[in-house]
Amino acid sequence: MIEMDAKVLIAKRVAQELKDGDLVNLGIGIPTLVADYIPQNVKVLFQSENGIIGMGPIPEEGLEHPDLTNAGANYVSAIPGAVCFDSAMSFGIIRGGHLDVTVLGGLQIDEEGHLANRMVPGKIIPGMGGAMDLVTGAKRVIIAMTHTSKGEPKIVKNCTLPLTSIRRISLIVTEMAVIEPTQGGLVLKEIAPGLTVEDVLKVTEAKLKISSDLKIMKIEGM
Amino acid sequence: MIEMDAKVLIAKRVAQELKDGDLVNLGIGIPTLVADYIPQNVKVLFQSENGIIGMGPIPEEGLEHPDLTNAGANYVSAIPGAVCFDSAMSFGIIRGGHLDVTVLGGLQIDEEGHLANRMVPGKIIPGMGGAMDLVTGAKRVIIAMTHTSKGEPKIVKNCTLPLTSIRRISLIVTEMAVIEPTQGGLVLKEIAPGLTVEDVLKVTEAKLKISSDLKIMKIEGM
Amino acid sequence: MHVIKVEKAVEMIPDGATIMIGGFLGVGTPRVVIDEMIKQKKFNLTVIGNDTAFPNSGIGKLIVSKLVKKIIVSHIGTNPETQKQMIEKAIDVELVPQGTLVERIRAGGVGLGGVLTPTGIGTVVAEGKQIFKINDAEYLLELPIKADFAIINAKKADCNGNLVYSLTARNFNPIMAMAAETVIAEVDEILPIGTIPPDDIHTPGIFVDYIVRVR
Amino acid sequence: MHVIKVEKAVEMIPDGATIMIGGFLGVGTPRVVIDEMIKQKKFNLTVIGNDTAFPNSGIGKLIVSKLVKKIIVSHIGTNPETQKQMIEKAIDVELVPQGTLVERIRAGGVGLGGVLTPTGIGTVVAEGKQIFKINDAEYLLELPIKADFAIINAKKADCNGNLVYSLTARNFNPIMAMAAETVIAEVDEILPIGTIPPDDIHTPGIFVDYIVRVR
Repeated sequence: MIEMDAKVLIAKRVAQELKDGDLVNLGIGIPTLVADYIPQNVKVLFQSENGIIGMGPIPEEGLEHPDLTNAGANYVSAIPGAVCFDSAMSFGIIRGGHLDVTVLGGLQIDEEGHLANRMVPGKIIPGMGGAMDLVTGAKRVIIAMTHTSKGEPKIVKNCTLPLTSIRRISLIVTEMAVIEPTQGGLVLKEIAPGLTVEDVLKVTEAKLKISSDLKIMKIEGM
Repeated sequence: MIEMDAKVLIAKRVAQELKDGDLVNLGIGIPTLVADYIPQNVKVLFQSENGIIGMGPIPEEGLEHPDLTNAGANYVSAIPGAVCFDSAMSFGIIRGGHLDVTVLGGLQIDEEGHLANRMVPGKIIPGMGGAMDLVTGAKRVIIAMTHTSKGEPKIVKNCTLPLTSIRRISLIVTEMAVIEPTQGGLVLKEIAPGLTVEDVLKVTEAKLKISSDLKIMKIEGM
Repeated sequence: MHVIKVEKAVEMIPDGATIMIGGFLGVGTPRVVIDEMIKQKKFNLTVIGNDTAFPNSGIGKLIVSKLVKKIIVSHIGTNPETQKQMIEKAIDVELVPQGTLVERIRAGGVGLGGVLTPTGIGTVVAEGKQIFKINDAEYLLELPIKADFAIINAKKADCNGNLVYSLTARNFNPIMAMAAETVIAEVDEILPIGTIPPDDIHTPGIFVDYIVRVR
Repeated sequence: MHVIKVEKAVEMIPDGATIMIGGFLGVGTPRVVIDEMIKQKKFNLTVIGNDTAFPNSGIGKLIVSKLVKKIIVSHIGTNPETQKQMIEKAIDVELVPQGTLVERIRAGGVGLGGVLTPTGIGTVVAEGKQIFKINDAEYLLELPIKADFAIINAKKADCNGNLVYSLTARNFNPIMAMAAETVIAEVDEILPIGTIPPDDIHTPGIFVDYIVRVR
């Protein structure tokens, strides 16, 4: 088996979840990488909450526009047919259920599929930005994150960090597993090539149900 | 004294209330006539609730545009610098207090300065359209109407017709009088040339206080 | 977004559907789709719009054709036929102040549970509604409106479905585009992608499901 | 609308003013006005904006200059200086979800008494707020925000003060333009009246009190 950077593996697997025609919002960090691995036969539109649909890749040097950035204030390009709008429209799209998929990072997810993606209380709380609206409003919420942080499980019984929303997220993709939160709990649907179910359970605090149809993640290049 | 059409007299007197730079919405009927009598040194902008600021007069024949109408679906023109917008913005302007003056017709006004400008209950109620928002939100609400209807007073103790708003309107202009509703009641501020206070009181059901500074309406051409 | 013939577009609409229709006294109302709805006799419609225009224009034509069982509008004053059917109890009329109507539709589209408005306090509009006192001012709670279909009119589209409206024909159209399950836009022309600058587009194409070109 | 030198514009702002400032991480923030505010040392400001950008850009510069006593923003994650002042209790930070923040500002501008949003239900954001159950869904009542000044950035204006924004620099600017007593717009150019078509204008000039041209 070829070794692959955990972040790339996660991004590649998340990219498989996107459907032709989807409107997609990618969060900062691992989610941003997803754009590089969209299957060739799938055309999606990227929305950024600072006010654009049709966001394109980082522009060539010299072609940056000071008024054309993503939600991280990095220069982006606009594909033909792109549209810009104000923040009320942008969050109208998000909260109103018009965004097909949001891919976000996560710090913790509990057994009920609730996400916490803000900083540790008592330390700095940098604020929720647009994450609460994204998790509340998007049709599908996919969390792309490493399975553990410094060896500590991030998929836990109860979040110790403040929740981003009480909406149950749709899917968790880590470098070890694909897990679907359901009304009955977290269901382990796929494990990464070369891993056993035991390997996953060992670093997961939350109870996982093993899908009767458990699969090995299919990742190109592995 | 030269005789003057009651509607023209009302329109001319209302026009004197408009200040340079005002954003003004004119209702259907007598209010529409006001546009013809704006003093030369006063520049106002006309808003129409169907989505325009900078509405101009009826266009010359052949210059009508099917997509450029007023709130009565009549063809209008647009002055240079006009701007068009959707109905949410249009009523945001109105309800949000950004409209300096609305001039509306009226069916009844009570002693507290409440307006009723909708149809008789039990008969047809054609609906409030934008009137409730205009009366609630405009900085100044001026009612331009004939003093009586078929000899019956329209300025009454209590409205028998449904109220448009519980907001006290700013000024009443009729062909007989200018009346200002105040917290202390309706104050007769001006009477038309040739009339006595008695003439006005006779056809006014509501109690009127006579202003200590009562004036004769100054109307060009009279 | 799919470009579609008007016949096919209207075939998707079932009898009894709830439909938002753009326009202000017929200006900015999708005329060709309306005529096809009459041709195909779509019955028992609930229509949400600013008004019922005139008997021979806009939503008024649907009323005259007796296809509408309920309307939610700000006034019916320009259409005697609507008034007649209301008196005969052939049509159910819900009157909503215009500014409230557009905010309720917007709330439906942008995922708000309602808005508080001062408009209607102390009037018949307040009957049966929750009243809130905030900083000494009173407000009515007005609830969102959504629909199965929005039938809107725009001047032009690009091949992504991005829309541009014309002058006062814009009115309710962009707001309704956000608030319905399926959005059908009637447009004069469809331009190549990239020919409408991103800053000039009024309605992002992601809201538009079908486009009917009528020129 | 008056065209005004940046020095005069900033002189109008008193210490302790409540100010909305457009922009998203500094993009679309009026830079020249911000620099002048620092030069004139406007103290004890309450600033409403999406974020505090970076220490060397946008609202961040006001923070670094210790001119701000309170901020209402959706996050401060990109500015360590804001975080430092928050820990030292030198600045009061109210964090609001971004979509809620923009709706609260819009509500202030368009005369709504508040909006109901699902965002924040079941989280710290809900603390101390009224919760409404409508059709089995829960919503928070969020109240309007207004300000003494809105300082916004646009690409171009015409001589009526009509504004056009550029790409993602639009963000909060058009919404804030509606919600403040006095609106100061920093623009690159001022064009003759009539050269911007009515359908291409984003903010009607009636909202704009002063324009500072910076090019």
